[in-house]
Amino acid sequence: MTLSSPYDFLSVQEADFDVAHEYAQLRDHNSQDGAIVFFSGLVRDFNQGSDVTGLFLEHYPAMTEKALAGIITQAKQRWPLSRVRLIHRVGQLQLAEQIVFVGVSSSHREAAFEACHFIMDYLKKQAPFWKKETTRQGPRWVETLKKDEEALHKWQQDDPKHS
Amino acid sequence: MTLSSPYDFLSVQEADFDVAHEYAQLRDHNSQDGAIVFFSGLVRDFNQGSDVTGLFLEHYPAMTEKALAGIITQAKQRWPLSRVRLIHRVGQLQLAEQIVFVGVSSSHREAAFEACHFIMDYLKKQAPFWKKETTRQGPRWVETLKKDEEALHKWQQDDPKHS
Amino acid sequence: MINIVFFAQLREQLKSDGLTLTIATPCTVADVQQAVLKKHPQWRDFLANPALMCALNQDIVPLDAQVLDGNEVAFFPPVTGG
Amino acid sequence: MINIVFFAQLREQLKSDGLTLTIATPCTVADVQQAVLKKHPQWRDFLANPALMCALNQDIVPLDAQVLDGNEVAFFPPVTGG
Repeated sequence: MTLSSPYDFLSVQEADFDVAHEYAQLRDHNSQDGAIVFFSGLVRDFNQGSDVTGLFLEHYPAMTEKALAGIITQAKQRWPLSRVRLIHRVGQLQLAEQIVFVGVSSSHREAAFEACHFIMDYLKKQAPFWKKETTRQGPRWVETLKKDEEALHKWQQDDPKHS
Repeated sequence: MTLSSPYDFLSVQEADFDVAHEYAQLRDHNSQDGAIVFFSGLVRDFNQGSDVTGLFLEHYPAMTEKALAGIITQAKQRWPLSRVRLIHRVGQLQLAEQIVFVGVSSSHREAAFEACHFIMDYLKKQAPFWKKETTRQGPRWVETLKKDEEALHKWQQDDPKHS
Repeated sequence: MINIVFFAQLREQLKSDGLTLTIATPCTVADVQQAVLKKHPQWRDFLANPALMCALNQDIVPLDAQVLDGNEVAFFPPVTGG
Repeated sequence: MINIVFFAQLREQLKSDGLTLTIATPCTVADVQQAVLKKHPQWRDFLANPALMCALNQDIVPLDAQVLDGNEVAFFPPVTGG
């Protein structure tokens, strides 16, 4: 699956990303959009009761970009988005490093907020990434959270196609 | 009214702002937060049926910062936010210029998304700014939108204090 | 003495950014509005508009909010920032 | 021939990142799972876990999805990216 618009961007990479560059790509030569929303996810030092010192991100290479492109396509079918940029890192990350970026632009504030939130909620439940944390108690695979499941149900209830 | 945390920031200014700087201020020396969400509002070239060429932003100087600080305080009472940064420009703006920035950091993704969205919805209805657009048909005050009113009702229904 | 201020369209429609009035206090924001209209009856079409918002000492309030001597009362159209 | 792949905890638990199996097709993802367990019965505690997710040709599917010869079937724990 590929992205349908040249203004959209998707990358799964080991390298860090630059939020200022991503913001410029969403904004430049784009006088029709009044709203940009982005989310940035970082490695934090405390998760599920352990002191985290770093993170290894495993993924399913053949599937990752396909899954993310599918989520972007769903968001664009549901909201009027001009541009979507999504970057997810893999490999070894240190404390406080950036993990994921999702940025969207739209002519409408509500659409931009909802679509960015939707993409993150779906990514959390449907994109094949797994976090293994290094903690002071040793390495540990991150467990899935029930609230992430609930976050997805919210969008399914809101969607006229599912109600 | 003043901000209660040294990590929060509020400014009403004529000068432009730098999103990369704001992002760094939300992120630096902050390894407990896993989520940063921001909103950026821009002057767009088409609004309510006219071709917009620029914008003048009037405000009520004695009230503006007080109103915005009150909205930030409400958001921090409602969600676990570590840092909130809010900048709103006033005066003459050109097409595609930045108008407003709201950035929040939290240990939780849902809190960061909801609080950023809440702050923008309240700002749109309760902060004393008025937009006068320059259009090809002449200058024109922007009309308030019914959907902005509805956006506010949503938060009041969601809040246990109002239900 | 009450300091009264107007903004945006209302300021342009009234061709005034405000005035001061000496009236008996405590009174309400609605009383202040009526006192302004008594002095400037030609402002009625604009200042009696129920869509206007009011602020008392820089907080948004309803028309029945209590005004004390020395307070600032603002009238303005619905806000459109952001 | 079906290409079967494992990820994350499951890969570590099975000490295997995958295998290929020749089985009669069309069949279901559940049939593939059973064929793997027949060959590696010591994997049952981990591979028969109902919390696992399955993907067929890189799309998440339920256990009753139809598998054709040449397909790739993946088993993995609930995802935790983002």
